[in-house]
This record gives sequence, structure tokens and C-alpha cells, in this order.
Amino acid sequence: MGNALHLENVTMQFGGVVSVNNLTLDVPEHQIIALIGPNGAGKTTAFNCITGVYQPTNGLIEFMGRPIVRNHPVGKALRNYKGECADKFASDPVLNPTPDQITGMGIARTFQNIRLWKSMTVFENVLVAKHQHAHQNVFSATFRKNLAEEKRMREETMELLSEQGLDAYKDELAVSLPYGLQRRLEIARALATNPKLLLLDEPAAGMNPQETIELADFVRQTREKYDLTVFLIEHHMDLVMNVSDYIYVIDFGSEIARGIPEEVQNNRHVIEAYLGVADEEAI
Amino acid sequence: MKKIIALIMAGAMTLSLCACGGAAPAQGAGASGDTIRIGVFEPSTGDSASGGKKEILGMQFANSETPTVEVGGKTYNVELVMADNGSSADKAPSAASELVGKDVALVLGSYGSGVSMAGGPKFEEAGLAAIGVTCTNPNVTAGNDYYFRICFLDNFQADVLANFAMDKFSAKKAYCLGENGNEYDQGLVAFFKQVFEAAGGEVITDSFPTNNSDFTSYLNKAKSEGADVIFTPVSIAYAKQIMEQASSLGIDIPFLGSDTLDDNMVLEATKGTNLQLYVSTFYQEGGSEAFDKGIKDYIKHNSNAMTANGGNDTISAVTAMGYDAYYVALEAIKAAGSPDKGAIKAAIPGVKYDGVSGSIAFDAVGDAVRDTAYIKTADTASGTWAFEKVQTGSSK
Amino acid sequence: MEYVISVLLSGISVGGQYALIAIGYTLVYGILRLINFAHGDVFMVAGLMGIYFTATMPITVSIPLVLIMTVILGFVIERAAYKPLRSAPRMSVMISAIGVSYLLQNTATYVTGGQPMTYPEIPFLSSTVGVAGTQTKWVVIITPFLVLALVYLLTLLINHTKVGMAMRAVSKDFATSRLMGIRVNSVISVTFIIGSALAAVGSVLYFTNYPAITPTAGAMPGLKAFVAAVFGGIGSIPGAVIGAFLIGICETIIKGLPSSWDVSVFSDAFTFALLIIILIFKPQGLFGEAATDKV
Amino acid sequence: MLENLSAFIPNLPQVFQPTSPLFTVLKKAAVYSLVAVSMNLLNGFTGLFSLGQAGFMLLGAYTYAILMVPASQKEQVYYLFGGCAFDFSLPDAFAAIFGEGGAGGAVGMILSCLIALILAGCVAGFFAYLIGIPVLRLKSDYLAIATLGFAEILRAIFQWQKLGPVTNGANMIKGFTTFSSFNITNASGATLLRLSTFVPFLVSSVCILLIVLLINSSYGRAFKSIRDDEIAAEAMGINLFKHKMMSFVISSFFAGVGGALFAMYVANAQAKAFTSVMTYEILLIVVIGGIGSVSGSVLATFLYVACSEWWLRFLDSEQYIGAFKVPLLRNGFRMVIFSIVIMVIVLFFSQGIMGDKEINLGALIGKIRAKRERKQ
Repeated sequence: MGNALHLENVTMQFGGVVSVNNLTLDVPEHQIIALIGPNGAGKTTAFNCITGVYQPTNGLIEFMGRPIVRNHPVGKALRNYKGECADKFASDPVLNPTPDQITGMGIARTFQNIRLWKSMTVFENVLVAKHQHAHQNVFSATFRKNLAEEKRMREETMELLSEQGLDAYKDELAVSLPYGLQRRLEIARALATNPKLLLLDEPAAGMNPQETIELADFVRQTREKYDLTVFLIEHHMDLVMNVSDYIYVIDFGSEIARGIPEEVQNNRHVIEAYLGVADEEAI
Repeated sequence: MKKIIALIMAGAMTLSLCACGGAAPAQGAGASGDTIRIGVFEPSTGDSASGGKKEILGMQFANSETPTVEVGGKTYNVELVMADNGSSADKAPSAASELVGKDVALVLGSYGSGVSMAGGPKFEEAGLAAIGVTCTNPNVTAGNDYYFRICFLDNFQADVLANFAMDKFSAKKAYCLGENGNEYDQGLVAFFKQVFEAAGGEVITDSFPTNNSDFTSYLNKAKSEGADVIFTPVSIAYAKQIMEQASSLGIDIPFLGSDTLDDNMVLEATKGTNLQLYVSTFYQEGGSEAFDKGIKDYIKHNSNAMTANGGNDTISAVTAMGYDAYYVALEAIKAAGSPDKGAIKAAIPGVKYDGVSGSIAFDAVGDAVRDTAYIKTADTASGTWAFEKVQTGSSK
Repeated sequence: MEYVISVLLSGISVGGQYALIAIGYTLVYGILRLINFAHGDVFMVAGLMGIYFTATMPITVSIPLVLIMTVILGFVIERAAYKPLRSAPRMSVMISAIGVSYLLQNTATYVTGGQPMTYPEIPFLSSTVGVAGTQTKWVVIITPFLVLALVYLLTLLINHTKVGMAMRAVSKDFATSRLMGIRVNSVISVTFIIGSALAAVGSVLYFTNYPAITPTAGAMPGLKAFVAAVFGGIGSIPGAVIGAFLIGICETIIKGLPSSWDVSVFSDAFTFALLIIILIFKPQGLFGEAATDKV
Repeated sequence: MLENLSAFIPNLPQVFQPTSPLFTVLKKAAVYSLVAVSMNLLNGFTGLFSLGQAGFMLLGAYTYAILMVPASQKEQVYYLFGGCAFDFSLPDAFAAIFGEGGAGGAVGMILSCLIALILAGCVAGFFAYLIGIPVLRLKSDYLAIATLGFAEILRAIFQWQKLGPVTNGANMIKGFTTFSSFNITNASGATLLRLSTFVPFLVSSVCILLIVLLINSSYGRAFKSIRDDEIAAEAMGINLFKHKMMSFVISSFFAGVGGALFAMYVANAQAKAFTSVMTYEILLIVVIGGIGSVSGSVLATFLYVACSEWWLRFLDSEQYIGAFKVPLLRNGFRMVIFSIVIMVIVLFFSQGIMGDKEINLGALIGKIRAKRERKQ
């Protein structure tokens, strides 16, 4: 099995602030990989680099063995550059796809602070995510020449909703759902884009312990059912330790540890990062 | 809940206004009974409001002077029905149909050619004759059998002014300034240029964007180009602005203006300055003493009229034209022998009337047969208009 | 040469007058993220008030009164038309601003009867003076200096007073400032008061120079001042001032180009073209700060 | 169709006579409702705050006018420029095919008018595409001011005397096919059947129907997702630029058609009419109707046009209730009241008449039935 996702020397610098520093990691196919770290460690920024929201200042991102994002600093950005390996990709062409192109390749994501379309129903929220892969154009859609395609989209959406246990709410406004279900709907919406890799940005945020346990099962089942690779950001240690196959830990943008859950749990750097550096006297 | 209230409010508004709208045309049963209604299609809001109001003033004065007309042995009261065309082409059709809906016998107006052209088809459709008072664009009457006018046309006026410039100042070089996109300004400038260049002169044309207020660049340009006259056939607000700025720049080149500049607002701007301003116009104060005295009295005793006239009693030419238009309308009604709009329309081409602004008759297109214009100059010391001369065109 | 000087002179004075309006835009936009379309009309109303007040009162009373009334008008507009929409989408507030502008223009038409009104002569400012062979009004000479002095005072106010500090805080982060106990509503009112006061001063200078006022007289200077504010980087006072001077000078130069080119009609179009170019290539303007969206 | 009632029913109230302002208002409202719906597609459904509608209407109006002036009239219309530089005229081309008079003439007129309307839309759409490339990257109010600027630039260009041989400079273009041309007359010129109100209704309805179909399609949903949350839409695979451009071009296409209809309504085309004030008016209509509601926009247009141009006109002249002279009423008062009404709506009913809901006739009838049944 190859890697679904591969990050190489990815650095994201905003002005003088390095949010992600020289990050290199692998997400093997069909595994659940977690990226953890304290608040402000640069986790979401890394996600934004992968999904095309930001263009990394430097580095390479490969998806299914194919380079999808690549950049290197030039000019003023190079002069201000504080990261490493500035010349590693200098001779390669820059790749800077838009988020929708990345989604089209098979990477879907959820958001840390839920971003559902508030004026739409549960059903429509998922249906819109089907839009990208539908065989239609604006004329065929306006003149209703795409009825077969529209029917297929609606059926698939319905199927997805019932699989996720959301079919009972299909005509309700998405934002009127309880918090946990909104999270689940966001995942369902991401699945509607037919992804190979699912990026979950703090899926357990705001959930109670019971819901968190259910979520762990849910993530695992989803991976099996849709033959997915999952890459998740999480704060909730219980969930991470329970669900992940492998964990990367970053702080201040740089990697500080990696390993299977047990290794990471006992890593001194990780404990320090989360609990703060212990005073010397205390040792 | 709010939405329901909104709906109810909207509904109530609709109903109540429906009632108003429905009732208004019904109360006056057109020309039946003993009232004849004359529609006044003039701007009282928008850019040309100032001129429109002065024109209405003339009609109102004429109406107060002669409020009845005798047709076929029966005396009818004449009522003026106003509709504001808002100086804009998109409001003009609905103003026109407002008049049509109120069953007027004929229509007077408008000040400004653009609105006349926009409203014209409505009158034509309804078979209603319209008499333009000071709309000088050739296209108002061309192609519309129902539109007539009592004023001269742009090309005549431009011709008159071009000739005047050459006669009086031996001008060789003229600087013309008009508003971009205003058919009145640009039409006059184009015709002026034709005549002036045909006579061997040189013409520099320039346009300024709508709502412009800084004219110093243009005036300085005219000065540095060495123009002998400056021709500014612009609307009143711009003319006022130009005069004010010219005086502070100390421009000593004579200004030529069209009928729009014959306005006390412009006159006021030249008072106490060293500017030379000459305008061609339809009427010169003193042309008819009875009219002058009458209208001044009317203005003095009517505060609304005073406001409409810009706060003083100087008579604008458009007021005289409005006054004449009203009497032409009465003549047409008399000639038709009935208050029927069709008969009136048929009678207009035959109407001949000696008004305060000269004698009025119509040609085949429906335009007034006129061959003279008055040129007057601003007496800057006293702030009045002084009669300069009667000028005829070259071609006619 | 005389010609060039006279064009430049009027460019600088127009620029100065735009600058006074532009500050109002930039302050309000900096804090509320609202293009206050009504600002140009407040400027026009200030002009009209100048006419009506001087008709009945001596200049020494009427000009301060214009200032006070304009400030009250700005304050009332903010309280009545913008404050109730504080939590509404930005589009609603902007539409409300358009509505206020519509209301002010229509009321002005009603009051003046649609006549162009003449701004009174103001002693000294209206008198003429000769500069390098050309003749001009004193107001043209004074405007740039007055503007710079006012801007200096305003910068002092913003950088060295408590109110100024609050204004800066609110423009940086609206929600946090409120949490930190800044009375955001008062700060916004102060902003509108300053903006209106400057618009009133601007109206005195502008209409002394261009004395005919129509109900739409504020629309164009308003829009141009807004462009100036964007050009300089919205939220930045020196930016707005420099932008306004540049636009004023460019505009008069375009108007002054030879007639045979026939491009002077595009002086307004040029302003808008400049705006679009700036927005596309340097959306933060000359002195503005770039902002990023948080995902 | 209502216009023809008077032919069949004698003693009809004044309001329904063909000369009544009712029909002028209906025509204008039909035209404006199309423009309002097209603006709503952009502002309400896609969340792009654009203020360029008047500019696109201008393009449509001029395209229609230039194509539709018969060659025989060009000399007169372009009298300042000694005729038009653009010799082609659609009605002439069709007259050559179908003949001048009778049924052939009618077919020719309808076809030429239809083609000109579509071309008017296409020109507007094409310019929207060009303008969209740079400006659609801008955010909310910056987009608004940039599109407003473009509309102003377009107006200045069309008014430029140097382009006079094509655009007729400052002068208006007239003499083309208007709504009244569709009235069926007999040989002596008496009107048999009035279609001049029916035609704008027909064209507008078809266009609005198309917009509604688009809004309810997969693309319409994509537009709404962009409005609700751009970042989420992009992450769910919706190409922002493509869809924004699509909405912008389609909206401008219909604004262009609306502009052509507007030219037919006022029987002339002149750049002076298409100012930013017109855009503001349309925007206010959209707001009053409810941002994101097609039926709201249509309803609001009819109310707005009827109020401003008909029902409130009585405020402009002195009125007496019995012997009491109502104070304040004089010229211009109508617009003051009108703008106050608008402010009240904007401030207190910011959802507009319909919010983002649609009038649903089926549901309405169902409700009434249910009520009746309950009573029985």
C-alpha cells in the first residue's frame, strides 16, 4: 500500500510568522492518521495548505503518488523566508490548485467551526456537494435536460443520508440540527464528493464523552464502508488514542514527535508541549 | 410576525392607494361638463426642474388671466393638469400617460427635449396633440404627427449665435463647451460648429462630465487657446457655476449662451462682475408691457410663484413662452370648435397667433415658423438683461 | 506656463476639498466596514444650510451653526439608520446608506424646489488674488494649508487621546473591543461627528469655490472622495489625504488636456478606472493593511 | 390583455380604459421586474453585491436600438453625424425575406425583435464576462463600487461624441420597434387588438421563468452555497470563479434584455437615463421584495413602480379635503414621502415583503381549502 498523502518540507509563513515549519509526513492509504498539537500549533494551517485554501510558502504535497501542490519562495518572500530547504523545489514548476480542484481530485474536508450552508436543508447540503461530479452544464440544467443525472444525484444523496442516519431530518434546515448531528452532516457532505482521503478538522470539538466514543466508531466504520483514508486533527486525546493508527505531533509549526499512540503518549516532548515545560526545581 | 405585519401594511397601502389612483381620474370627467383640461407636461423635479417651473409659471399666469374659453357658444373653464416628468426619460412615459388618463384635451410642454421625445409616443398613441414650448431638438416633432412646438430649433439658434459672434466680435476662434451626453448642449455645439466653420472660423469643442462642478480647467483652456468667444449652451446650474468661476478667474472673453442661459439665476451670477454674457432667447423683457406688468404682479402676490421664479421677479423667456403656449392652445380649441382632442389636433396646424414672443404659425412638420431671435446681454452693473439686437439666421 | 499653474492650483484645491470628505469615509469604513453613501449628501446639505443660515444671520454666527447642525445630522443619521442594523448583514447597512442618500436628495429637491442655489460670498475666502500671472480665489490658496492643519489635529486626536485609542481599537477588532469594555456605540458616534464636521468645513471651502448647489451636488464629490479613501488605503487618514490630492490633481489635468483629444469627458471615468485598477492590483491601497480571512 | 376589455365591455371604469396610466405602469413594471429578478439572481442568490445593472441595461438598450432602426430612418435619427456608420438593420433584413406588409411583415417584425433582444442580452453578457475577469475576485462592497464604476465608465463612453456615428453621441436613438408596434391595427389605422402591454409581460415572464428554472437547478443550488459560505462551497468542489462568473454573465444577459425592453418602453435609447440612480432604484426594489425571493422582487416591482409613478402623484399637487388645504403638498413631496417609506422598510422590515420565501400558489390554495373544510 502506498501513501495517500505525502507532505515534504511544507512551510507556511505569514509575513514574519512561520505557522507551519518544514513539515514532512505520510498518510498511508486506508489508515487513520492524526495530527495533534496544542492550540495555535499550526494544525489547521497545515490542513489549509493541503486543501488549497493557502498556498504554502515552500514545500511539496503529493496525493496518491502524484504531486498536487508545490511551491518555493522567490523574491521578497525568499528574502523574508525563515524556514528551511528554500532551494529544494526551486527548479520544479509551481503547482497551486484551487480548493475545488483539490476536492475534485478526491480530498474532502470538514471544518473546525462547522460551515454548513445555513439557508439550505440537510438534503440540499449534501446534494450540492454532488454538483461537481455531475454530468451537466448550465443549459442542460436550466432546460431540465439533465433529469437522469439529477435523479441519480438525489438518489445517491438519499442513500448517503440514510447510511449516516440523517434521513429523518432531510427537510430540516441544516443549522437547526443538534450540534452532534451537524458534525455528522458535515462528514456526510464531505463524503458526497466521493473522496479517497477525508480530512477531519477537530470532529469531536464540543462533544460530550459519550458522543466522542460514538464518533470513534463512526470514523472507523466510515473508513471501512467508503474505503477511505482518514487524516484528522484533534484535541481530544481519548479519541485520538482510540482511533488512530499513527500520530504526528506538532508545536509552533514544527514536528516534535511521531509514532503509534503508545509511543506518543509517553513522549516527553509531547507532555511538555501540552503541559508546559516543567521547572527545573520540580525535577 | 414582522413579516405578517409587513404584508398587511403592504396590502393596506396597495388598497388605499388603489382607491386614490382609481378615484383621481374619475373625479374630473375629462372635457365633458363645462371644464376643459389642458395637460402640463413639465419637469418639476430633477435637473431641469428650474426651467420647467418657470415655464409652468407662464401658463399659470395666462390661466389666471383667461380662465375660460368660449367654444361653440358655450363657455368652458380651463383647468391646468400638471404631471411631473422628473426631467428623466424613464419617468416621462408614465407622466405622459397620467395626463392621457386624466383625459386632457391637449398637452403643453416640455422644457427639455429628451423628456418630450420619451413622452411623445404616448401622446401619439392616445391621439392627443402636444405643443412643445421650449423643446428645441429637431427629433421632437420629426416622426411624430402629434407633436408641435412654438419655439425655434437648435440649428436655427446655433446659426443665430454663430452669426452674432462673427458680426459683433469679428470672432475667428470659438471655444464651445457642453455637457457630455446632453443632447441639447451637444446638438447646439455641433450646429454652431457647422455654421462657424463654414464661415471660415475655427471651433474648439469640449465636453464636461455630468455633475461636474470645476470648470476652471476648461475656462483656462479657452483663455490659453486664445478663443474670441466662448459658447456655453448648458443647463442653468452649470451656467451659473461657469459664470461664477469665470469671474473669479477674470475671464474677459465674451460668453455666448443659448435660451437656457436666459435665466435670472445665471443673471445673478454675473451681477457685479466684468463678464460679458450674450444669450439668444425667445423673449425680451419690455417686449410686451402689459405682459411684463401682469406677470410681475402675479409673481409678487404669489409666494409659490416667487419661489418657482428663483426668488425675484425677472421674467425668463421660458415664462413668456409658457404664456404664449397657453394662448395658442386656447386658439386651437377655439378653432377646433369643440373640446374633442381629435378636432383640436386637426386644428393646430392652422393656428396663427401673435404672442408676446412674436407671431406663431406652424410648418408642415409641426415646427414654429420663426426667423428671428432676440439677443440680450447681461447688464452686470444692475443685474438685469439689456436688449442687444434682433438677429436673424444666415441660411433662412 | 500660466495655464499649467492655474490647472495645478485648481487641482490642489479640489484635492483638498475631496480630502476633507474622504476622511469621513475612511474613518467610518475603518470602523464599521460601511461605505457611507450618504456622506456626500451630508456635505451637500451642509452647503444648503450655509445658504439658508447666511440669508438670515451674520457669517460669524451662521458658519459655526452650519458646523453644529451638520454634526447633529451626521449623528442622527448614524443613530437612526445604521445603529439598528449593527448586527444585520453588511449589504443591509449599505442599502440603508443608499436610502438615506435618496432621502436627503429628495428632501433637498423639495426644499429648494429643484433650483440651483447660490452659495453666499464669504469675506476674504471669496475675494480674488493673483498668483503667478493667473487670478484665483483666496480659498484655493488656503484650502491645502487648512486641510493639512486639520489632518494634523486629527492625527493628534487619534494617536494621543483616549477616544482616539478607542477608535483605533474598534477599527482593529470590533467584537474584542466591545468585550474589553469600550463603548463601541459612543466611539462610532464620535467617528460620525468628526466625519460630519470635516464635511461641513469641506462644504464651506468647496461651495465658496463652486457656488452653485443642486440636490445632486454631493454625489460626485462623495464618490470621488470614497475612491480617494480606497486609493490611499481605507482606514488610513494620511492615505486618504494623499489619495484625494492625487485624484484632484489628475482630474484637473485630464480636464485641462487639449480639446482636440476630446478626453476631458473621461475625467470621472478615469477616477473609477483608477479605483478598479487599485482594487485589483493593490486592494489594500497605498497605506492600508492587508487582511486575511480566517478559515 | 386587460387593455382590450374596453372593446367588449362598455362603460368600463376609467382605470381599465386603454389610455389609463395603469397600462403604462404595468409595462414599466414588467420591464423592471425582469431587471430586478436578474439583480436578485446576482445579489440575492449568489451573494455578489454588484451595482452595475444600469450599465448592462445600457448595453442592451443600445444594442437593440442600433440593430432595430430601419435604414430609412437613420439619416433623420443620426442627423448630427450624417447617418449611421453601422448600415445593417434587422427589420430591413427581415423585410427583405418576408416582405413588408401583411403576415410576412408581422413575422419579420417579431423575429427581428426577438433576435435583437437576444443579441442585446448577449452583448451585455459578453461585456459582463470581460468585466468579471478582474472584478469578481473582489469582496462584497469593493465589488459593488467597482461595478458601479464600470457602469459609469460605460455611460461616459457611450455619450462620447467621437463615437457618435454608432451611438449617436448625446442624442437619443429612436424610431425602432417598440411595444406599441405590436398593436394590431386595421388598414385605416384603428387599433383592433392591443398587445403593447402583453408583449413586455410575455418576454419578461419567459425570462423570469428561465431564471427560476436556473435557480432551482443544480447550478442554482451551487450559487446559493456560494452565498451562504464561500469557503465551504469551494471545499465541496464548487469552482468559485466559474460559478460567480456564470451568475454574473447570466444576470447581465437578462439585464441586457431588460435594457432593450426598457428602450422599447421609453421608445428611445439614451445613455443619460442609465445612471447609478437607476441601479439604486432596482436595488431598493430587490430589498423591498426580499433578497433571495423571485416572487418578492416581482411583487415589489409592481408596488414600487405603481407607488412612485401613479398612486403617490397626488402628493405633488395641492389637495383639499373638504375646505381644508393639506399642508406641505407641492412638487417634490411625493419623492420625500416615498424615500421615507423606503427607509421604514429597510430599517424595520429588513427581510422585505417576502424574506427569502416564494409565493407558493399550491400551498396557498391548500391552506384556504383546509380552512374551509375545517369550517364545514
